[in-house]
Amino acid sequence: MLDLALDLLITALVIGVALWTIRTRDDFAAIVGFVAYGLLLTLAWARLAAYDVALTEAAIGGGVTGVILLRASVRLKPVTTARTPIGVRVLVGLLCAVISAGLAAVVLLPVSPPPSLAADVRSHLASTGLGNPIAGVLMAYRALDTFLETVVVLLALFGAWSLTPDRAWGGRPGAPIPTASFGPLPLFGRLLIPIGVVIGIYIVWVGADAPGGKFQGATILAAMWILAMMAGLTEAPPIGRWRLRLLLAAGPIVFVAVGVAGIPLAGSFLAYPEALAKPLILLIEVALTLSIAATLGLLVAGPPETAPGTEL
Amino acid sequence: MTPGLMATTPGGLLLVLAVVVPVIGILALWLVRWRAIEWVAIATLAINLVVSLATLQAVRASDASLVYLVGGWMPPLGLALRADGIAAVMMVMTGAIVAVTALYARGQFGFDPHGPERRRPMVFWTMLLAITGALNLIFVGEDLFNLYVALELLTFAAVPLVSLDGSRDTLAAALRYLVFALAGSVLYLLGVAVVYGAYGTLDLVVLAEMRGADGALLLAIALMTAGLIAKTALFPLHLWLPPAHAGAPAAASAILSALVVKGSFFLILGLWFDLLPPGLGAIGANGLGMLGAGAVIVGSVLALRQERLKLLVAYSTVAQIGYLFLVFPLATGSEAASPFASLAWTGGVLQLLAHAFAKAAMFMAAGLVYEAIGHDRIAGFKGLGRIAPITVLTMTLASVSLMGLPPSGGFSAKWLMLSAALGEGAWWWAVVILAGGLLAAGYVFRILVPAFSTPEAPAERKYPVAPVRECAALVLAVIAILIGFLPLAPWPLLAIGRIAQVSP
Amino acid sequence: MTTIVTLFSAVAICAGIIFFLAGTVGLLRFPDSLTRLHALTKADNLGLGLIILGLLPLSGSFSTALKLVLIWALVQLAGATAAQLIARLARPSGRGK
Amino acid sequence: MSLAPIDAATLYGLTGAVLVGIGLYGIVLHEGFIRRLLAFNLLGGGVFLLFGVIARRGAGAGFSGDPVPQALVITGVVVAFCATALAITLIERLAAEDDANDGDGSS
Repeated sequence: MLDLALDLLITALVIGVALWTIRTRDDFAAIVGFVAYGLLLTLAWARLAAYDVALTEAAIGGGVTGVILLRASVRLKPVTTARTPIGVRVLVGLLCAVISAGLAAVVLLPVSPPPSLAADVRSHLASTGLGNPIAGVLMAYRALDTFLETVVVLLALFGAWSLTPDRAWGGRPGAPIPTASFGPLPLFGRLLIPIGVVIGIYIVWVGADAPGGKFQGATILAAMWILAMMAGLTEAPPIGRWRLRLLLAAGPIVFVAVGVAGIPLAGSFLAYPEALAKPLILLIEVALTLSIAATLGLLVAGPPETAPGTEL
Repeated sequence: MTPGLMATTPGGLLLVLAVVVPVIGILALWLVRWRAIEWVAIATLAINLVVSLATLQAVRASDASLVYLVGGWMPPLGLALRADGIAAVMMVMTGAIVAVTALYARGQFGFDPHGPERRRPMVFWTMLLAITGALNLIFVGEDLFNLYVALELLTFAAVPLVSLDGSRDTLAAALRYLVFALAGSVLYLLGVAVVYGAYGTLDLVVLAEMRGADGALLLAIALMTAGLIAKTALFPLHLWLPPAHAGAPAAASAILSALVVKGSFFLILGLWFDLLPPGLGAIGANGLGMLGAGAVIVGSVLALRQERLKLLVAYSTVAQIGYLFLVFPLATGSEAASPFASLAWTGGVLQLLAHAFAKAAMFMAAGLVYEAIGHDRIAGFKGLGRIAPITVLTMTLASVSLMGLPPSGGFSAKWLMLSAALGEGAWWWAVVILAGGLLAAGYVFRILVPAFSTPEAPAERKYPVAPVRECAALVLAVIAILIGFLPLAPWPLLAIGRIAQVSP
Repeated sequence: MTTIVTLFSAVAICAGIIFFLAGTVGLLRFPDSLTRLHALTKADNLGLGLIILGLLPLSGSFSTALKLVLIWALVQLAGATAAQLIARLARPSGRGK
Repeated sequence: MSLAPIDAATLYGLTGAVLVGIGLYGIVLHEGFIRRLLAFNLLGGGVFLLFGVIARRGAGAGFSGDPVPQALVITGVVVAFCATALAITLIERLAAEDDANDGDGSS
């Protein structure tokens, strides 16, 4: 009963914050609302016993997304827009309500027994050498999804870079939120970054057997890098640098190399020979962690703004 | 589960190559020396073309789908790739158009192998390879979530092409396109969630065997279709397309208009003909057909009113996409043994193919016109035939196909659809097809008449154009015509291995 | 013994919650940024500190307890830094948000 | 097929359904791109929550939830972040361009 009350409270807060985010006239307020929404969703995921997802939501859905939204709020002038006519709003509202009602019906009238692949996942998990079933899904059964996802992440970065002004191509991105590089931030960075890096690596490492994993860990590493850039402890590298590009591509390269090696060694693309499954998966995860951390950090930093060679 | 459907077939590895080769190309592009990037891209696309041709050959030879179980895991736990007849045809179409586009785009975007690295060539070649890989995955993917990843890959690759110029208008067009595409993706993903909740699998073959007439499946297909329609730019969700496609550089416009919008359309085909239980789709199919008819009329009328060639060609895409959606009412309403054996099915696929080649040729020609005379205002086209004869020939051939005059792919497609409509007694679709053809004639003659006229003062060519680029566009236009020489009957290749056919 | 421990935890956690409540009321009612910051940092410091103190006996293992203390320390560090930054931004303009 | 029990999963499922409606409303009606983007992310949160509920109901074989939909959500969250980052970069660039041209006023 107490549990249900807690769930009711969380859901009410989530919906309330969502409504507020949509309704407020102030863009900055909406961004703050959205960050709160991400944190509340993290609680929801924990209540649904999906701890891996809760970590992801906290790190990416609320965390890095929040930072990048704040970057936008710093760089953009606030705009207040006129409201659409009431008739249109009612019409759209009704349409959305119909879709919500349809989904609610699907939620309230579930198939029984509920379909699940949990048993399938369990029965094959041993052959992957992993203890965390989600890592098993991501790295073995649906490894192709994960491989392509890393390509998506990389492509998003190239897409963001494609918006570089022509004269700045090859240059360095600026600090994500430049005004913050004063006062106690550098000290905070020096204290936090070593701890954060340890935590990030830890989360990747335990991901094979317990909640955690490369995306969550890489996000924490990326966050530490972003902090270092904001605090002025380091500069973003020039995007033309070859070593940087190798770092970005290393994850997908290792992934595809192991995948192709699986064709002769284990009979299929992205299959692992059983004896080597765990070390190979760890190898991929390490490479992916580095690449994803670098990619996410650079996505938050944004495209370069100054021409190569003009920075100090 | 039918065991025969669920095992890697000989040649299945080709499907992996179709997805992985472009990805490797992208990674290589960012690591090789700047002066080699064009060669890396062109070599990748050449390999890709060979892979797609080999796939088509393997499907024809075995008269069955190619299947590959990735990692050896059987669906529903694992992911499978599958190429049936139509997928193989789509792969070859993509491979061919992308490869020819690469020849057209070589040396463009200020590429100077001896100068410093530049933004536009890097972005163009990266995104071209990414679009190739994403489309291949869309054609061969069998898992609804895997296809979602492919759709996102396609979006992330297409948006930077729209804003390649970096001008304010193209940025605004890219942003609007991104918003539509993202809204479409999230609706699609919502449908995926509903499917998993009801069936516990996302694999199309497994789903086709389990499907029943339940509300969850209908809701899911409705949501996914709505999302995909936004990405395909079907009327009335077409508003993003003309500025986006017209603002991109010609080589990019060709890819966006000829291929990228077809990816999401291909998925709608799969959902409706493989997943929707037969008999349930009649109302929805007619609804899609009506939207298609609206697109044909509205798109053509707007194309008639454009002053600039590229915008005209972009609005023509809106109209030509409309024809594709006439397949839904016509193929579901047919008396043939299966929708895949119907005249309308073949007609629809031919329309897709013919439009892809003709439209790519048309956009490339538009780019060449711009380079020849320094603008693309239709009013200033007088005497164009004198200074750019090959380009005007290209535009003429492509126009023949777009209008649907014989002999051309466009004619065959429209003829088959017309026959299907009349055979089913659905004369109203026939009226739409004919009206669309007349309107198309109207807008292409607006271009061709001045181009063939003799000006008072002899026009002059402003910039020279490499003949290989003119020929690239011409080749695509010729292929659009050649498609018209396929027999005017259901094409057996397009029925090979359809999921709904093999799993009753 | 266990009753006393439980009682201690309950009291500490409740006290923590009261500090959070007070901090939130302060955030909503205080007139400008600096006083609001004051309210918030108090809640962070003492509220979270008391809650973690209350949780320590319930944590069951040394490593979990260590993690809890680490969380508290990190929040302290982050809170103090953020408060400093906000205060510096708030002072020259002299007005609350 | 019978009515679902009123438990945590159902509650969060209904929340997901409501969030989808709210997000969709925002995407369609907001004019500012940042706000549309926020609405897109709200909607995404709702969709992911629905996956989470499906996972929770599919608990079995010693797992607290079906791992497959959970893995899908992790992939989905990362992809949604990438989309957001790309869109924000585009919005900022467009705004910078408008500033440079002294703003002709359109969105």
